[in-house]
Amino acid sequence: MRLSADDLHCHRGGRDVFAGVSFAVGSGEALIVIGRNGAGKSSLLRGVIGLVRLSQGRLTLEGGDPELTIAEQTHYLGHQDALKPSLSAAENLSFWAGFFDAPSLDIHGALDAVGLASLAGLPAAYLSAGQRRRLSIARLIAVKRPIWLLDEPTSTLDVAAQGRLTGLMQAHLASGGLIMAATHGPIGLAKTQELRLDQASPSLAQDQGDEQEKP
Amino acid sequence: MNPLAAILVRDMRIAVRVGGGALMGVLFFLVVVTLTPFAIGPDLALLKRIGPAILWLAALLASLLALDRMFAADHDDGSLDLILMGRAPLELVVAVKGIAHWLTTGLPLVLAAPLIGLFLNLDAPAEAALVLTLLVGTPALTFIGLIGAAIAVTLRRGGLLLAVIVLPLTVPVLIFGVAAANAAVIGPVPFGTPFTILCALTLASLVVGPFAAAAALRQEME
Amino acid sequence: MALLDFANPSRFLRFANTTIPWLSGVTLIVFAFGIDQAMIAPDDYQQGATVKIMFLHVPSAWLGMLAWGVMTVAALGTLVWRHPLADVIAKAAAPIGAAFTLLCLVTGSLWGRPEWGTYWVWDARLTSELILFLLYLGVIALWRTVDDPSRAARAAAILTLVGAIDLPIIKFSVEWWNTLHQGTSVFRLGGSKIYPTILIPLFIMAAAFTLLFFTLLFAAARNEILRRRVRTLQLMQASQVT
Amino acid sequence: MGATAHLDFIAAAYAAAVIIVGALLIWITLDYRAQLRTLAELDRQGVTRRSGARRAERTIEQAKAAANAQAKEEA
Repeated sequence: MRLSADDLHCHRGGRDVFAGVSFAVGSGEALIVIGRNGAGKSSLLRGVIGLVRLSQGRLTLEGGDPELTIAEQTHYLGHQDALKPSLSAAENLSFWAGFFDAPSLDIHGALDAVGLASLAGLPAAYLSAGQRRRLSIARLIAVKRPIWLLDEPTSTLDVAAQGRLTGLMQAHLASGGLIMAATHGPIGLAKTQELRLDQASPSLAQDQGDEQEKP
Repeated sequence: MNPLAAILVRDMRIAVRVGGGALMGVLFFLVVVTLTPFAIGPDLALLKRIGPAILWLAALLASLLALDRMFAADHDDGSLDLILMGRAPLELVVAVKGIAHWLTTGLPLVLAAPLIGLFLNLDAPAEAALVLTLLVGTPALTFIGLIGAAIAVTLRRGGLLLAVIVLPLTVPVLIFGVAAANAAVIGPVPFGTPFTILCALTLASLVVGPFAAAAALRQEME
Repeated sequence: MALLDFANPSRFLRFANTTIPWLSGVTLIVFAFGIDQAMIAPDDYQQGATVKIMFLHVPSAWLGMLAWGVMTVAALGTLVWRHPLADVIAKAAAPIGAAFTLLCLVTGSLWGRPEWGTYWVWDARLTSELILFLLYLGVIALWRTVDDPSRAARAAAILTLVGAIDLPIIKFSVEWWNTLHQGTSVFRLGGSKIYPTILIPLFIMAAAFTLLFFTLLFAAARNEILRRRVRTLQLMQASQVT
Repeated sequence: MGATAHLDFIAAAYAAAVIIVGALLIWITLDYRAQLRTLAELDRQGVTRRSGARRAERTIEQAKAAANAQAKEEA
């Protein structure tokens, strides 16, 4: 499976949010989108799944399920957690599992993977921001989708939770999935490509192995 | 559990929990109907004549005003993004949300109408006609209201704007609803004709509503 | 005053657990006695046997008012004296008050039915009862929309106080509105002179209703305290999990 | 209005009283049981009012109980 895009443009609110963006990420690989605030990282991710209209450029997915659009094979972890405060953690998760038509309803397993198993019955309103974020991440575990788009996944997570997230991401990559994450710092994954958005025409930096801070 | 059932169960659960708006429509309906005699006067004969009209207007306002948070709530907490990424067609998802809203707001109105009709001195045939017309009419009100709720999804003060957008669209339903309800009491026209037109209007809105609302949501999202 | 040192909920729970069985026993006895007295009371010369409905209608009207009174005192407790149990009592009393007011409306409509020919007439007293019922539904709806108990308590307390001030005004304006439209056949509920033979069962039934009210109030307050305890424990559970 | 008609209204009024008060009673008892069940469940999960304190005591008690149970077997 290979998700590639060339010469993507996004024009919104009278200005170019980003222009001339090209990238390609295969299964087992992770692409990190870096840039200052407002560089259009979120818009790029949302553009890939059609939540933001791209004014120009082509997105192709080789190897995915032909009948489904890219969005229907993608998990999107946005800034908001998509949780209903009056529903319990288990109810929220089983709703999303049911809505995304997950074959196996392993709610408890997914909650356990993010360390929230004991809080299954609690209304989401009682959870802390970090716990709500982890509950949102549990959605990615409960429903198997090959592509993960993560928008600042580690925000509001403490060190332990970030470690757990890195483990989950590595497992996803190992199982042949691919990840595209908009983030400020490194997210602890070994093999990553970097896509820097703040230059005029964003270049695709290929750095296998170690992370170096770009000048 | 397939996607549409998941949406229905979720929306019903939220509506009945603390903070949900399940019976708010019925309370509004009761308050509006109780207030009218204070304006018009306690003359039972007059109330009996305009009873169906008051009840229909109150039902119309009650079902519309509860609609503004339908999509806005999902938009604000990020659920709408994910719903758009689901494999279930958006039109059906919107229709199911409409059904969930009708079950928690519209249906209680229909069940409460006969009791509240007593305050306006309606007799048995008038009550029966009222319940029948409301039973058929309220789904149309909800599904037309869906369009307004979808258009007002990103707006902060969606509530009143929703009513202003949608009320003109519901005029046919109101006309034939009240005509059918009155036909059983005083109306020159037999009950059948306005009632069948009301049924036609409802069926049309069951189709037009979701499609228009889904289109509005897609436009709204970019 | 005994009520004041129920500041901490667990002592109130112990008080409730001991008194509720006794209170319900006494309520049953007084009810049995009251209904027996009501049944043997002579028929009213004007309305015949339907006066027996008065033994339900009048006490439930009094209890509807008493419940709002209790809620008003509790509202002052919440806003002025910051008594921790006040809002528990207020939230517990609202549904019970609403139920009694509903009973008053239903019995009133059934009582007037033979005379009016319809189930409802915009009689001044019945209309004021109806507005009180709407006020109750408003407070209950307010309790059911605000999730956090302390915020809900203050909002409901303010609404209850404003309601208490407004009730006499409502009563006056409805009376005036009713006399203004004198056209309708106004039936003075319970207008006939009340003989002692009817007065005694009436007071017994009123006592029975009051006992019933306090039994239900303590039981509902007990539920409310347990519900708050569950909420705090759940919040604590969330904070304990790293 | 015949006298029997009156009886219907009286019966209806008392029936309404029984229904309304009965509904209130049932709701209160059901709610009471539900709260007790949730509280018992929370207690079973060892969620305590004073953070971990009571849970620590309970584990000590269990340890002691296990210890003297063993002692009895050896004796």
